Amino acid sequence: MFEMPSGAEIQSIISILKGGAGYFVPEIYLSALFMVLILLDLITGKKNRGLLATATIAGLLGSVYFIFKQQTMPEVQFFFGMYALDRFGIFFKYFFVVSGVLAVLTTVIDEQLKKHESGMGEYYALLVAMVVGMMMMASSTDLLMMFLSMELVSLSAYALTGYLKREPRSSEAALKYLVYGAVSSGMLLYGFSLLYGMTAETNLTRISMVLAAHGYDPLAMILAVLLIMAGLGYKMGAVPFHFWSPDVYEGAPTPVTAYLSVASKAAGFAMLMRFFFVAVPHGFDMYVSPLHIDWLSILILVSAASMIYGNVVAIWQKNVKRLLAYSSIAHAGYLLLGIITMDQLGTQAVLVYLAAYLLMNYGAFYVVILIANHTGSENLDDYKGLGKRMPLLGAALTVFLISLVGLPPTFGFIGKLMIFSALLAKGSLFMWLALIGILTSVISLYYYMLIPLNMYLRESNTPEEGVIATGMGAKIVTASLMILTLWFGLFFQPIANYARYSTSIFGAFLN
Amino acid sequence: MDQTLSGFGTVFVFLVLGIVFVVGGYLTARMLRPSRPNPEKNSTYECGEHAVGSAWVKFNIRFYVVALIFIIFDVEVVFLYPWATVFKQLGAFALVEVLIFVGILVLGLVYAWVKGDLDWVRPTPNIPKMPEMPVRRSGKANG
Amino acid sequence: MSSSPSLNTWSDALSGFSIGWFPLGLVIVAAIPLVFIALYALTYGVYGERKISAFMQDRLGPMEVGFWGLLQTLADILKLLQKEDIVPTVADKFLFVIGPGILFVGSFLAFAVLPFGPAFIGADLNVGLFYAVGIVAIEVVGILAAGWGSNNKWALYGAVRSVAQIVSYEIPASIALLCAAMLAGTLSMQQIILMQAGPNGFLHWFLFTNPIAWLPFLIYFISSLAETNRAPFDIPEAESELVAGYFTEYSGMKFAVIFLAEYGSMFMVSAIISIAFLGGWTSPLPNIGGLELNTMTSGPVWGAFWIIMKGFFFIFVQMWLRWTLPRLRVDQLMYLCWKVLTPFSLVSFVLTAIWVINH
Amino acid sequence: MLSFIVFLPIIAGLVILAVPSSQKQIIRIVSLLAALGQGVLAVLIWRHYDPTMAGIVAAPGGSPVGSFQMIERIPWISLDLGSFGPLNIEYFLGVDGLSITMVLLTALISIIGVLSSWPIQKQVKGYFILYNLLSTAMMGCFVALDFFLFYVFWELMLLPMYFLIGIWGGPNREYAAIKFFLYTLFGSVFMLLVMIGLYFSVTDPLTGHHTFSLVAMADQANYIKGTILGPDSVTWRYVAFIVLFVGFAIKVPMFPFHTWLPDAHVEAPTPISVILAGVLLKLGTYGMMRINFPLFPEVYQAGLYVIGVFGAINIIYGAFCALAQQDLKKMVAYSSISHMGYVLLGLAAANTEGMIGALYQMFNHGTITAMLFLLVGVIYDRAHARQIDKFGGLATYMPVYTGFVIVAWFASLGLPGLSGFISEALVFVGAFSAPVTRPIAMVSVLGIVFGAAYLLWSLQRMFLGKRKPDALYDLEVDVDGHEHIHFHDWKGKLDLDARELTMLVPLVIIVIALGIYPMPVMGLITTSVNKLVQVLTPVAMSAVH
Amino acid sequence: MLTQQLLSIGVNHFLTISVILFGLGMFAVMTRKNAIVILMGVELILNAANINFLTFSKYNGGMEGVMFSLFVIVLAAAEAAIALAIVINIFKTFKTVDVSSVDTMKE
Repeated sequence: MFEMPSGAEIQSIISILKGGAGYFVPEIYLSALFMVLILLDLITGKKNRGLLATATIAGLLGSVYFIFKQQTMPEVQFFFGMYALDRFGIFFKYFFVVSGVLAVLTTVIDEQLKKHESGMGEYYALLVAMVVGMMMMASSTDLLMMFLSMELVSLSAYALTGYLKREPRSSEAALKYLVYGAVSSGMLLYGFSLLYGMTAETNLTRISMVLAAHGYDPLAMILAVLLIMAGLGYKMGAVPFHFWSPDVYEGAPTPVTAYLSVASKAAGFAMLMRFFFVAVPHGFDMYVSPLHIDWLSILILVSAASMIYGNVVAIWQKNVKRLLAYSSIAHAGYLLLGIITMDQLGTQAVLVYLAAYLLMNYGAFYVVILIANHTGSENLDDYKGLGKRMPLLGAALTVFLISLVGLPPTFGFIGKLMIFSALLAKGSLFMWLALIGILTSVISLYYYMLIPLNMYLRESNTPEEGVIATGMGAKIVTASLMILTLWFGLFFQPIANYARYSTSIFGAFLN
Repeated sequence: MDQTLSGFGTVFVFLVLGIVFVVGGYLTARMLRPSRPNPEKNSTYECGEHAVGSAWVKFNIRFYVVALIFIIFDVEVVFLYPWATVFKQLGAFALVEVLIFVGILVLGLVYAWVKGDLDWVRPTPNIPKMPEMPVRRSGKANG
Repeated sequence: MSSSPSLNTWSDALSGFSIGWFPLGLVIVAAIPLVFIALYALTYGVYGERKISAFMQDRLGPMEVGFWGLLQTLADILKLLQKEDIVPTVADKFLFVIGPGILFVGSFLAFAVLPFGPAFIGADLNVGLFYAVGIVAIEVVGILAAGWGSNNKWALYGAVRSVAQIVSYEIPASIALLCAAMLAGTLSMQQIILMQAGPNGFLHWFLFTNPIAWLPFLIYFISSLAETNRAPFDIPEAESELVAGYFTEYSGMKFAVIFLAEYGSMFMVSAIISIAFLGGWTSPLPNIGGLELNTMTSGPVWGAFWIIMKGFFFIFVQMWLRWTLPRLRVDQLMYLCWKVLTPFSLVSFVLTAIWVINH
Repeated sequence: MLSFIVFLPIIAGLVILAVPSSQKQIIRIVSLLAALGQGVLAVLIWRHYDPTMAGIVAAPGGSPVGSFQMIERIPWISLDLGSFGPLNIEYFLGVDGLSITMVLLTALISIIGVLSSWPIQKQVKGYFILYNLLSTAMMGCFVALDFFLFYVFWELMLLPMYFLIGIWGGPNREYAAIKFFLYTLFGSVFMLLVMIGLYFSVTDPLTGHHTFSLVAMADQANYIKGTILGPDSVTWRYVAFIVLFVGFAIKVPMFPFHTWLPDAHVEAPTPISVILAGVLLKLGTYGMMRINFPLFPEVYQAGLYVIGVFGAINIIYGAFCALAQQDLKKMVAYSSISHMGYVLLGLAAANTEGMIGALYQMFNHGTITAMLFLLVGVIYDRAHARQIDKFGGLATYMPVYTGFVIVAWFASLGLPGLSGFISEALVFVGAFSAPVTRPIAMVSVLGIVFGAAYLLWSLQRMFLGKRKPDALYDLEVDVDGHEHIHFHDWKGKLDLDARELTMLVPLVIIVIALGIYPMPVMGLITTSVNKLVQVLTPVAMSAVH
Repeated sequence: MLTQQLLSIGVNHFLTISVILFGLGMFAVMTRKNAIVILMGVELILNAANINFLTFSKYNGGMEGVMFSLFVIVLAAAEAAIALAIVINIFKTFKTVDVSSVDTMKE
């Protein structure tokens, strides 16, 4: 069907690949780490948890060096334009490495995983695989690469979700995650195929060039975008693609829940931004002609629905993990607000918000795990009277929750501030969206505060008293997360500036 | 392009002919053979006894594990075939690439090996209960 | 495609022949292997197996019908045609009926790429080897359909065992064939054979041109035994425990179809192994100085002779092994596949790759 | 200096964090020292304050910080926002006439609050950390001149307050705390949107960049046409004003948004009630005067009548409700609503008298209500109940206490010679002299009558006459024939003890002194209020445009 | 002859098949309760996309579509492997693969 490429062509292909490999070092390094971890697990046998965790953290931190070196490299698209090395990607690389490290830290303290009978080698390896996959999601500039990286993340995530094989909830979560994930990735793929059919290109930049040059069929376009949105929305956990998230977040091992809710979501957003900003034509013409529906209106609807649904349904939750799951749907809504603005300020706001979400959500889950270690459950009722018994953890959890609400002086507030600034900078166009955001924030306060309410304001059902001991390491991690959340709430300049620097690659594509 | 398509056109003819042969055989046999069914004759064969329970028994979980490992390996091997035809032109770089690729595969195999997923009989109590079937004497060759 | 002009002349000429829209030539091209299967299965397959096994056990085998029982198989065919076709009441009728069909069609489709000599091949696909490996796997579906459709414990167990065995051994088998493909640098059957053709006869065969090929050759041969459920890998139809495996419930013509398919596959794998490692239709005889044995024994008809003979040789070995080796247990079977053959096939793959790069 | 007064409590909080929780006395003393330090600093600020400088807004062409005093202005955050210029947030503190009184009041109430917290035994460490955090936030709100900073302090108040009510409160504290939290947050989140909107609408005339500076925002000349809250965006300016007003009104609390207050007060422990009534409510009206009105003067002018009506409703409705209360503390809480109504009325008058009256009333209400709650706390400590009906004849047995009660009650109802009188009188003078509020003022006078009614009635029921048959204390007659009363669980001194006197005496002195000679406070605020009124009048606005 | 007939099949034919496959897949996904059947529906969807890719690749030129479909096949296999593992585990725990009855966590 196709001609075999000639020797010269092959040589040029190989030289391109060789050239690109130099820009791909962090990913290669982490893939090697993945294999090293598996080998390490196989070699060391059963009693290797500490070693594995240490190796994972050390390995992940080692990758920072390579990412750092990339900062001075020229920004290029390599591997035939499939992959990009740019600031945007580097920002997310740092982000995912940090989230990976935090995931290991949360894993180490989790009692549920400690009791897990089989080894943890796969666990850490899959964790690293997810980091690689998410890095690639953030840096892919080609439909194929996007799909592959997304599947890498998804497949690892399925396995991680069902990691507690003996735990019915974990298996159930994995099944649900899998079923919804498979369907949505199928839809995403079908959308990609339509887009490919319209443009005969898979590179994002070239797709946009073709679309700009030749125009497109609006019906096919809207169909493709809808299908792609389904896939991305699933990763982001936005309404109406959220069905999986409460069950999965509740059932999965808590460190995995935290990881999914932060990192996987962020990867979805990174991909969404790259895809929609670069590939698909956009603009504000829908306000010129109301009949012209484009992806922006879809995003607006999704965002509003996510904020409302996530926050409202969270009110009735009795399980803290589930509560955080619903709240994470809401946060996806807030994040989408920043994308809707379609400008650099909005994008910057999204990155800042993600960074904030990383700290505060991880912090919250960290404390939830520590509490679950003691009480053996994540039910709100079991939080009664804990505030007195774990003073540091209680205070830290309160700070994280306040940050999730978006109250000063926390990092979460800065995230919301930037998002709303971006919205209002557009004038009164998105005022109603901002209003929804603000009103749902008030709702979120109610359910978030249920946790401190139970911890501090209610008396424990059990007669136990006295301070519950937590390990020194756990205390240090909690305290540093708390301090960082507060610190960046007051001095967010470096992160916000870095976020701005990272978003500048979209300059030409945004209006 | 034409040639390939005509090649597969021939394959299509093979397919049709194969089906025709089978169907023809069936039809011929139907014309020739007697048909005197009775309930005893039409019952499921179980060594001359009345069949106990249904054939829907649980299989050894190993079968599924084998299926899983097979899927992975098989698809990866598929990738090697196109490579095999051109790798002489591609040279050492492609060889190294493929060695990495195969290395990952081998790692997977080693992993499954060490974790005991290649052992048909595992020490863990994973042997399924088969209430419909009489207990096997030979516990090892389970399947 | 760069097939040399002398190749496939007969089959190309035939396939160009059609009456109106009806591609009669193509049908003839397809019919030839069909007839071949039928004939070979009847003669060499059934009769041969019985005779060979009889001789190995120092007895005579069928002797009554015809000279030395030569007409015995014909009588069997007539018997099968007339036999009542029993479909168990509890069976899934559709699967039960279609199972043998899939089996046979899968086996038969593989013959489409089998070169019966330099001038005749059904379809000289550029992915022929790959196609053959792939299409044979369709049998798995047929086996599963037959076993499942019978709704019989023996049948279902036989089917599941058989499927597990076939898919497992497909890994080392395909990696082993990969080595041949690497040596040849092509997947086209005819091209692979051409790479092994030459005046020195068997010295050009892959098995003898390099020091590694014996390893994939052995691996593929062992795997092919398992893929066709031949002894010592015949636990799917181990008569002492599973009656007859997945075809326990079959009788009459359906049984005959299954048998045809089985013998078809047996020949197919034997042919593939001879194509991949033993030069296919090329003559084994070398030109020794002025005595041009090779040139004399080459040509379309000689080609057909050689490839069929090579095939028959391996079938003979298969039958021989049946009476030589005891049956493997399931765990031994899997052990052999995953812990011996697969690692060694990977080793041979790497060695072959290195060898090819250096030559 | 302002930074010190703001952050002194938080430093104390950090010190307390390091003290083991068993050392309760040390914790208390550290807090007291911080509060006293605040007091000293407040006095220093007061002494350094030049009452002739107005503040409120920067003079056109003048210094960008206006005539504010004790300015501390450091760039805090500077972000590049591309086409929107840099995002500049400043750490910008300063005082003028509006805030100096509030700073003094806050410092005073903080000291009293610490003293009144002395008996608290439950989780002392946590309590004082939160208390100090609250103290910082309150003080910060009053001196912040950057909207962003103000907002941070404003929200920072919520959490400590929530826990202080929720953990150390009465039986129904959970409900009260949540209600307080939700109400106030509901008010303040919209402030965030307005704040952002204002940011994009205002530029600093000096740098040309957008700014959060309240001083720059107060000058209508700095608004850009075509922005979301620019001078031509009438609708959004109205919306923004209303949203801000509601946000502050919830804190005041103004009539339809007041329902959190009685709950919060009833459940809160005494010191928190004191802080809540003494300082937090003032933040609402202070916010209106500092932010809401100067930033949207034309909307303010258009809404005077509405504000006045709400003020009147507050006065009368609060008084009515107070009249109906059985619970002494609830009565005092409703009296607060009523008294804050006077502030609103004064603000609605939009003239110097009314404004001065309002500001003065804020200060006076702070001191008087603090006293009221302290006194309620005293009786609650002894009897563990506050039902007005359950007492009677207390004057006989607790004469000193009754004396203080009488002073406080009379100050609250505005008896001449006590500070409440002067501020209420000024408010009414202002309201009567403004044509818009005149009819409202006429109605509002009724509030004074009702106020007298509930205060005097409660006085009579609790303190005069004889012990009720179902009273909460036992009557004992000793050998000499003297009658003594005895509360069931109370081991301490029956009448006021030294600590309580330490808290009450200064307040009484202030109340009486300011009732006779109001100039120390009046003098501080007059210049600023004049300037404020000038900024708010239509003439000034037209001059600007 | 036959080849010409085969060649007269145009892009629309392929797309129609792909749409039908996609529809069948979605139908299976939405109406079926059995996890395995749902996953088979997903395979249909993936294959529908594959047909699209190959069709577009053939008619628009370029190799991207072919490459894409190759990788999709691999991923489908990987996904199937993981899916099977999870479903087996589900069956061990819940004794069913009915998605709607595997629902221990409430809203």
